[in-house]
Amino acid sequence: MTLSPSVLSVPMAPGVLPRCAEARCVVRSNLPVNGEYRLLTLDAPPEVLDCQPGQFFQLLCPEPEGEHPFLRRPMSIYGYDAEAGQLQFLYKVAGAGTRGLATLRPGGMLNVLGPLGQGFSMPQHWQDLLLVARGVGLATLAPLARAAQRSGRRLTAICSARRPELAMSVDLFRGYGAEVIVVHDEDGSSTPEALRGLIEARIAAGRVDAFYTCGSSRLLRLLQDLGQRHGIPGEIAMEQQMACGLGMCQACVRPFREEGGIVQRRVCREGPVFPLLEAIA
Amino acid sequence: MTLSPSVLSVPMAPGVLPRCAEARCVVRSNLPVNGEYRLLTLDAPPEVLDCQPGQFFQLLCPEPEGEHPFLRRPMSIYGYDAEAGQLQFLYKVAGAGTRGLATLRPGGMLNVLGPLGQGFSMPQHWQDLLLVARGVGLATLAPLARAAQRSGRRLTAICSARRPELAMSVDLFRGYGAEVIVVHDEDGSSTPEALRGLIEARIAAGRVDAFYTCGSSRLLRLLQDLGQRHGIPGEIAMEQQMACGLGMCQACVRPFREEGGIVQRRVCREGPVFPLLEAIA
Amino acid sequence: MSAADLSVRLGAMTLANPIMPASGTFSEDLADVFDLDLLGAHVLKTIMRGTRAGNPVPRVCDLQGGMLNAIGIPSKGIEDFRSRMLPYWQGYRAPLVVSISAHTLDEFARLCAEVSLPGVAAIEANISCPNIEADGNAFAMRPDTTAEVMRRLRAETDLPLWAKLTPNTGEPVAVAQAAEANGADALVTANTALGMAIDVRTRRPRLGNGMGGMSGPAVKPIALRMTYQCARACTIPVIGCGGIATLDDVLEFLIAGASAVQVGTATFQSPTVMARLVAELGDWMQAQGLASLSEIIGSVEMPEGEAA
Amino acid sequence: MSAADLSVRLGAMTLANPIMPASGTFSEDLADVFDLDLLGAHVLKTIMRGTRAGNPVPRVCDLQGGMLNAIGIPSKGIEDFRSRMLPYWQGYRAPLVVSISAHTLDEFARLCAEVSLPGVAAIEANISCPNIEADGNAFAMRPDTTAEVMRRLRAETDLPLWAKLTPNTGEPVAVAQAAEANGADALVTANTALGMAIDVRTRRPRLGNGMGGMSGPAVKPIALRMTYQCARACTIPVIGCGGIATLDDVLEFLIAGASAVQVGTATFQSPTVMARLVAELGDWMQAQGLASLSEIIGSVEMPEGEAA
Ligand SMILES: Cc1cc2nc3c(=O)[nH]c(=O)nc-3n(C[C@H](O)[C@H](O)[C@H](O)COP(=O)(O)OP(=O)(O)OC[C@H]3O[C@@H](n4cnc5c(N)ncnc54)[C@H](O)[C@@H]3O)c2cc1C
Ligand SMILES: Cc1cc2nc3c(=O)[nH]c(=O)nc-3n(C[C@H](O)[C@H](O)[C@H](O)COP(=O)(O)OP(=O)(O)OC[C@H]3O[C@@H](n4cnc5c(N)ncnc54)[C@H](O)[C@@H]3O)c2cc1C
Ligand SMILES: Cc1cc2nc3c(=O)[nH]c(=O)nc-3n(C[C@H](O)[C@H](O)[C@H](O)COP(=O)(O)O)c2cc1C
Ligand SMILES: Cc1cc2nc3c(=O)[nH]c(=O)nc-3n(C[C@H](O)[C@H](O)[C@H](O)COP(=O)(O)O)c2cc1C
Ligand code: FES
Ligand code: FES
Repeated sequence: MTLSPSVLSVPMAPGVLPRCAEARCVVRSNLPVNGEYRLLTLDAPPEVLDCQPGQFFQLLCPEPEGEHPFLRRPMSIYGYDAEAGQLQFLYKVAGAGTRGLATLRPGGMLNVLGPLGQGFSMPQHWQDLLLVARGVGLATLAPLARAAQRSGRRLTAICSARRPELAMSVDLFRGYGAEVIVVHDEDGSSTPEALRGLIEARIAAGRVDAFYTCGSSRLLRLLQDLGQRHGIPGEIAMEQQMACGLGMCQACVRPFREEGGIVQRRVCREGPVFPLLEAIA
Repeated sequence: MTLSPSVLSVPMAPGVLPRCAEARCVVRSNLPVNGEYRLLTLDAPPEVLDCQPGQFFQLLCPEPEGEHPFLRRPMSIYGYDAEAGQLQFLYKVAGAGTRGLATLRPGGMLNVLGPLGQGFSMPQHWQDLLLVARGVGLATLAPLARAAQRSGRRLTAICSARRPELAMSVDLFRGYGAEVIVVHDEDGSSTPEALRGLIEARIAAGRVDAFYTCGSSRLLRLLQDLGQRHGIPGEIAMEQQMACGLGMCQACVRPFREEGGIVQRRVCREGPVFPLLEAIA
Repeated sequence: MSAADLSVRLGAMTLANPIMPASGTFSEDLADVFDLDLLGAHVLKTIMRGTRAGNPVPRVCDLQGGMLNAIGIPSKGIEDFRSRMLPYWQGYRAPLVVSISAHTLDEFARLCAEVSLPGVAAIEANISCPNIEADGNAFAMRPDTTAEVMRRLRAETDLPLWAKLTPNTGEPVAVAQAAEANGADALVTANTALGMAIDVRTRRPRLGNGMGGMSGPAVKPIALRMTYQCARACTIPVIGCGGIATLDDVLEFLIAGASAVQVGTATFQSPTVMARLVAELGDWMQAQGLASLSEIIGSVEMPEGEAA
Repeated sequence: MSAADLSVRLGAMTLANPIMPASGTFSEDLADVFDLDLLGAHVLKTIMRGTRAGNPVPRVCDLQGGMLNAIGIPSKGIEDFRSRMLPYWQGYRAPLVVSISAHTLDEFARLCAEVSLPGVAAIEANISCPNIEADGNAFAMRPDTTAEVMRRLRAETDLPLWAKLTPNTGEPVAVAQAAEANGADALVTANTALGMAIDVRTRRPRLGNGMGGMSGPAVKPIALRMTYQCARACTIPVIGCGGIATLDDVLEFLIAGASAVQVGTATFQSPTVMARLVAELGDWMQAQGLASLSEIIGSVEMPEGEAA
């Protein structure tokens, strides 16, 4: 029995195009990429492949033995290819849901909902991009790097990690034409102070039009400070516990700075990508 | 990764042998035998293979898509072979639990609890045995027929069905040296009246020491009546909704006739095999 | 789409079909996922008079067979409702049900009057939210407080008034009867069950607010029981709510006595589930040769000794 | 077996470990599955004074993440308890807890006196069974009836007296305080939640009795919430019960404030689960380097604004 990817279709109001869809995808491979991460490659129907870097899917994770993930789990799009009909996620096995994902075997099915949220923007005048990634944030920034290369931007990627074993992300960003700088905790090169010097030197050299980052509060604070001092804009992809992923339930709010004061925004709907300076660490 | 069958071991009180055990079995095969039935063959650890015909296991059924069987499901032992380390169940796909069983693939795991309950007795002076089986009752009587053959009894099996398509059970009982009589609803040969004549003729010929049957109320009433008239004993395997399968919860009671009046007995503990005359249809 | 007649009556209202969203699990964000006019009604997230931030995160956590939430009622207030939400929802054919709540009787009554506007088909009084007061307290936990709040609301509006009840009570029938006696036109059974979950590694509650409301399939048997109890004890229609995800779930509530159902958490697992349920219910009606849902509503056969 | 000290105090009693069975899910039939003296205590199926048949079948049905039961209390009466059960259970070292129930105060009091026998370590008053009275009614649904029954029972026995509470109440804290004020030495939180399930093909309830009690993982968040509420509001120890199946579940209840736990439905899925939990808890204590369970009991860190 060969299964093929399909989409759950439902009637739309006249003239309305579905923003996202629920699709049954077929697992092509689900391979460990190092101790903690796995790369999941799916055959996906075209209806869910019109994606933007920074968007995410909500995955209905299978139940690993003895555990019962109930809600869908948000995962950034690591790769998408409408022509090949492929969708990729890079995930870290953390709890029940991702342990369930790890049980998927080639030929198996996975129900995904997406693409969801607002991706990264890349205005024409942002030509020299500085990506600062740590941990699984790499998954979120990878498609951005690919899009940057395609539109001919200059790319620098600072990859931060606990130990200097980042082969995968280094190769990946190099593959997208980025200059890669590896910093790590063991030699102290990943501290905010160390990074500040490094980045300020590049700013001084006129090499930074915009920052892109995700997750880490320490990195966010550093980049906000640098951005403010030097007038450099940027974007950050953020995370929050979710239920619906569509904007309905208000589970996923975070506070943001706006002119009028602090406002709550939904990570799943207004985000997950937000202007760097509006985010609150 | 090859999995091997294993048993969950726990400390016993000194001198007490475990009556049953919870075991992880490996699926050897799970094949359809006709439209409605499937034969499940498991590699099982020796701790659960000291079985008696008529006993049962409680199976922790996997969840089929969109359904959530929670309680274990009782299944008669269809075959057991301590030397080969094998355990077999013949089941009819009825609801969530058995639909879950149907998803098992060779190499997969199934958690079973057993053997449970009291099996058939076969006193020495019961030499000429008449089995009357209908539907999935066949699964319960099959190991009895095998034991009867091994201890040199004479065996007649009346196989009753809706239509005359019982190839499997006919072959099986013949294989155990039984004379097989097929009756079915389409030609009226399976009505109690038709069976009565057939069985009374054999009784008259001195060919029936004991009856064995299961399930059907109509058959039970007929055999009870014949048993009482002719002083022939017998046993019946009964079913009831279960929770624990061990005698603790009192979910599985049925009423039985005793000298003092009607009593409630637990199908899982005092049964599932009961004296024919005490059962209430 | 099937041609079966799925319409149901809820007092003076008639719905095209009995499937509607549960408050707090639905918003205009679903409009570009499926055609919202397929639904029997639109029930909005509860609003309160003033603006409120809602509860701290995490606001949700998942459970075996369900979830906990302590969203609270983040509210942009009555003005936002009037100026932005109401005009948007008036663009649909499906009747609009506005859910309201408040801390005090006076505020509740005032809000009830304020939302009684053209374009609003009914008001759902959320007298059962466990996420507003400490320890999940709510009006609908007791018959006397239920009577009082419903009397006050009834005085403020001529619109159909629904009372949304809570499973967190030992007296669901007395509460339901108090709501009916004091002017409710329909009952919604029920809101979430008060629950809690702790992360054993941090020893902190898994919700930022400590306790929260449990929803999803895990609460279905409780909500179904309440639906049956209330339908049996009251004459106003009952709307079932709690763990409904499949056609069988819908039928189970209708058979128990519900005239319509609300679908909440299931939409989080599959955002198109309500559209599928409408279609499946139609197909089922045709396959069964039933002309009207009234043939199955309340058709449960209880065992002897139980008043059906 | 690990060497960790798992003992816990329940008022005047000390248990070797905090794991015990829940009433109605345990019997001597488990003795040849594992060594029952591994358990912290033995809690028997509720008995009533006279003989009773129990409820019609089906008495159980399964649910997503749990089950419903309406066993009723089939009882062989007090004589059978004295002559057969008590001598059997006296053969164990683990303390014996006898669960009792009755329809009337007088019968309850009389039974309480009658079971106060040598060899009985404590009496659990099942004032919360939803399967005896119509519509699941029980003493523990209200503080006044709880107070009354506990006062009567207290007068009849010098043994430790546990009150088993129900989640089917809107006033769990008031009920718990009423039990404590009237002589309870410990609380058990909680019995089953009143639920219902309907077979949509037959339109009949899936239990012979109509409604029944829900148990298993689906009710865990409700039981945990009650455990926390009662432990916070009372000074007597609380015994957690509801959906406990794993070591994390045990820890969750202890952290919420339970001094011990009861395991029910999980034993149906795996009859040896309690033996495993005792062993796993010991291993966990050693791995954490904890000397006593008192270090984790009640250690939940509630968010600000919540009284912990
Ligand atoms: C927009 C977005 C994109 C993400 N992209 C990726 C990615 O590409 N790769 C990756 O490995 N992880 C990513 N995450 C984090 C990922 O969602 C969580 O690691 C995952 O949900 C954990 O689920 P679990 O059941 O394995 O762990 P558990 O810890 O058991 O999860 C328990 C609950 O907490 C929630 N949760 C846990 N961690 C997070 C988190 N960091 N953010 C939001 N909710 C969380 C889960 O959804 C679940 O409801 C992303 C999160 C968001 C919000
Ligand atoms: C001692 C015993 C031996 C059995 N042996 C066999 C066998 O060898 N082969 C076989 O095909 N079936 C056998 N059955 C019946 C089998 O247990 C049921 O068909 C099965 O439990 C149905 O589960 P389900 O989830 O597929 O169906 P569902 O109808 O969805 O089951 C719902 C609930 O009803 C219970 N139930 C349904 N039918 C029965 C029944 N007849 N007896 C008891 N409980 C039931 C289930 O256990 C479950 O709790 C036996 C039953 C008993 C009690
Ligand atoms: C995230 C979330 C938010 C909710 N918000 C509200 C609300 O604002 N008002 C209300 O009356 N009910 C609210 N509810 C309760 C639902 O309307 C519904 O009563 C409950 O979830 C049970 O139904 P379900 O199991 O189908 O979700 C909320 C439920 C969830 C899960
Ligand atoms: C089949 C069954 C029978 C029960 N009988 C009783 C009983 O006789 N007395 C009682 O106090 N509780 C009884 N209970 C309730 C349990 O003791 C326990 O409180 C409840 O099941 C919740 O725990 P669990 O989820 O671990 O099962 C019974 C529960 C089940 C499932
Ligand atoms: S997850 Fe529901 S609004 Fe964002
Ligand atoms: S199934 Fe529990 S006593 Fe028989």
